[in-house]
Amino acid sequence: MTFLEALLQHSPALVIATPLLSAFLLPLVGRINAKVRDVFALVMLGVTCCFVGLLASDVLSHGPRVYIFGAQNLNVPLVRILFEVDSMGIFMAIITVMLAVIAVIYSWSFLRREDGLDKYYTLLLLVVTSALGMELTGDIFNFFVFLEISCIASCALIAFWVAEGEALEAAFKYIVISSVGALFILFAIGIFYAQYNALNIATLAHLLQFTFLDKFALVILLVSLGMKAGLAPMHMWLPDTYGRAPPSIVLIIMSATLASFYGILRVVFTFYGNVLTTSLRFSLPAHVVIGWILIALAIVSILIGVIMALVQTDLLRLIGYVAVAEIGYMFLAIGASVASLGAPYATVALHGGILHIFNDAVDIGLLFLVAGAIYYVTKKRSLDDISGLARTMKFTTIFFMIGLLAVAGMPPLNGFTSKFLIYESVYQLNPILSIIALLGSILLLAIFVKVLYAAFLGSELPALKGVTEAPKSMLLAMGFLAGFAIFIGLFPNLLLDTLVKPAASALLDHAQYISMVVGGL
Amino acid sequence: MIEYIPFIAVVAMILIGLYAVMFRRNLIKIVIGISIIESGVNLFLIILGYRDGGVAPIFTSLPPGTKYPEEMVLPVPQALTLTSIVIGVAVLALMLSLVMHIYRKYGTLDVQKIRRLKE
Amino acid sequence: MTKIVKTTANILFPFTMIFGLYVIAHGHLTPGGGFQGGAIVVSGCALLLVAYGSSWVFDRIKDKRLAAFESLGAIGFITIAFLGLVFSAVFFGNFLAGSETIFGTTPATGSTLSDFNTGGVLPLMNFAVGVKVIAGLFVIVLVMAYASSIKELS
Amino acid sequence: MDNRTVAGILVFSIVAVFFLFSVFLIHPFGEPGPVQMDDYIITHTQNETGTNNGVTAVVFDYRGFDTLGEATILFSAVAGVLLIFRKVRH
Repeated sequence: MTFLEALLQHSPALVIATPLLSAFLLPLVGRINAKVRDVFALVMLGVTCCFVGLLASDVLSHGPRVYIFGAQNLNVPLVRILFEVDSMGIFMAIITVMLAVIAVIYSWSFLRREDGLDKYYTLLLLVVTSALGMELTGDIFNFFVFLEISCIASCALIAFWVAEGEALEAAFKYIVISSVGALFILFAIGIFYAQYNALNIATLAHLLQFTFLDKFALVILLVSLGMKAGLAPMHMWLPDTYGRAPPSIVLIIMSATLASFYGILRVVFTFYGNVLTTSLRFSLPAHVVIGWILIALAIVSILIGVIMALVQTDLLRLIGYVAVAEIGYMFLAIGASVASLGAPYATVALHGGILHIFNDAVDIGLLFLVAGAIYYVTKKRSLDDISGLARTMKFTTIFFMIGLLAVAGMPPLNGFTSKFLIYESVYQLNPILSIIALLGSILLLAIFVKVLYAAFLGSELPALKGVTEAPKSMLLAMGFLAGFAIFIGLFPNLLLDTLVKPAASALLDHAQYISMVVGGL
Repeated sequence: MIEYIPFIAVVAMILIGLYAVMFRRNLIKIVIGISIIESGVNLFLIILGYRDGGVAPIFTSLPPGTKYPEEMVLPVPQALTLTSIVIGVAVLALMLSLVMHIYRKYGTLDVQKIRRLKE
Repeated sequence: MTKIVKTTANILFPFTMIFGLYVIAHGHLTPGGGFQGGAIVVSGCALLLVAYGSSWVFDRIKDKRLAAFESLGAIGFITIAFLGLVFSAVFFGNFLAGSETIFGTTPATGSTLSDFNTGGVLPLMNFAVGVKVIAGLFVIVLVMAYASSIKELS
Repeated sequence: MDNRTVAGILVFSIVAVFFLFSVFLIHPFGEPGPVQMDDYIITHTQNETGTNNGVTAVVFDYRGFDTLGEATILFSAVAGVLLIFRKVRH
């Protein structure tokens, strides 16, 4: 058993344990000096990247893997917690780790003049650990515990600028909504435990009989996780949070939001996979009802996101509303693939939806980093106070244009690949939906062109005399994301075939997910 | 009917807490509402684990003659509730420190007034 | 606070500490454990906080040192989990249960008297979590009490 | 009564009806339905984990990873409170 094989065998546990250990060690390392602490945070995230890559290579080649905590093999009534890693979970883990590394590089120089950075990096590592835990775990109570860690840690990070009243209020709104949602998820877990006396996702999916209680638990899970993922009627916290938190933190909160979105995928496709085709009242199969509800909420969140973004003057809040619209696109794709479960275009919609998770993370992340660079240099939030930045901030303008074209789904960039898949598949389900989605993208383009003129191309303002280009490490972080956007835009099949297609097939094939645990007994 | 009274108590606590969170404007009352929902859900978890005439699942000086898998209360809900209580403490500490700062900043705890002061 | 409160606090504090530490130490035999015992000890410390005022306690105990203790407790807990990985080839493995080293003897099944030397890794985890809860909760109570006593915050 | 409170009351009553209706479908208090997982834990705590206390066995050995998550929750709450009160210097 060489060292590499041992690492490979224990990689699911090490993917969670290394960032957690580094989060615990960081306050002690931070006492030495600031430079060592920053490097320590990045090195430990790099080590986590290696473990995620190791695990990804193993899962993509040999199929899903089960890792039991505390025992070598499964015993008959499954008692222990286990991690079940399939290609969907590892795809989300890659996104989370990528966002985390870029956020750390960005916050090196973005927060250089701030204090309390020991706690900042500790909480950042804790949110990354909890997002990774949510994506790899095979136990619902463990999923709830990691969801709660991401709530508490990201709430404290939102309130980082304590002197600003709005940040405190945004953090309070976030923690209230998240903890009420999480408590309802705990109630749903209690319902599952009362009926089936099991807490493992695969065992429960195997035992599920879709009684009234299971339908009620499904509604609670969809509502609470939808609230955490920023779905339409419960999205109010998202623009405030993304608008008021430090922009380097927004990448981390976005990875927690995408982990909740992964939770919805896991609940709908795997947890209720067996019972999706049972017919509810007046012979409507369950998956059509769930699919169309998700589509309706997705359309509402696209419209709300786009319309509200038109009227915003605060740049960070504007991009927050655009993030709500982008999440609407993801839910549209997932709703379409659930509504038409058997049809061929359902898998195309799923491919579009999963690829859009990656593209959305890259594009919205890039826009937030650009807005953060503007705030770092000019200390101004509103679009009316900033103008004519293109003269001095050359690279930031280029990155903004790349981000703008990518979010609006223009061909050479990655936004186009996933949005085109979504339009194509949703059109076959119902043409009106894809027309609305297309209009949404065009409006997004209009919004950002307005921002481009307002912030970058206008006349030089006297107040902005001392404006210089953003520091090196911020440009490096933005460069990474812009590079991803261009690279995936030019070679989409690379990502599509290696990661997205296996992830979609792993989601659709819930029987294999269940047989990994129940079959093994 | 008599064996559903604990569940009715759980639903009552959850609804009271939800009422406080949704309709009360004072920040402290929202925090209290959340801890009421939290204790309601904890009670729900504990109730699921009770067996009639059950003894705590501890073998130290167990009363002699108890047949232990049948006459013992289920241990798993108690472990889940322990985690949920610690989560409640953590969320409460964080919310109260935020409320202290908001009160120092705006001088009021009323959500409507805070929104007006902000503009 | 007045003299009476201070003297009663002086009398009550050691008993609360002893009882809390007892609950932590015997977590694997009688009801209790790291979290419950830690909460009892912190209630004793909060008693001191109320009796002597937060600035008096703040002078004696630096919150930096308490935060360091808390990190140590957390690191202890996760290293025990890593030791499980090293010795029993699986993360969180109970490598001490059944081995003849400390805490290794397995108790007889059924109703037995409490033997402290049982429980494998569990007592060590109890102690680590106990240190963590005591230091962590005490820092929270201390900082919030001190912040509410001083006039302006930022 | 502006429309926000009307919408709130509507949502609140829907949630209330669903909760009340669902709670009567759960097994009655004191007669748990399936108990295979807990019986396994009760019968195997002493020789597998070596403790007399079933709950501590579940908390630290059978579901020990949850307790690691829980310790992280407490750790993040302390870091959060200290982050929020970092301006408070003695």
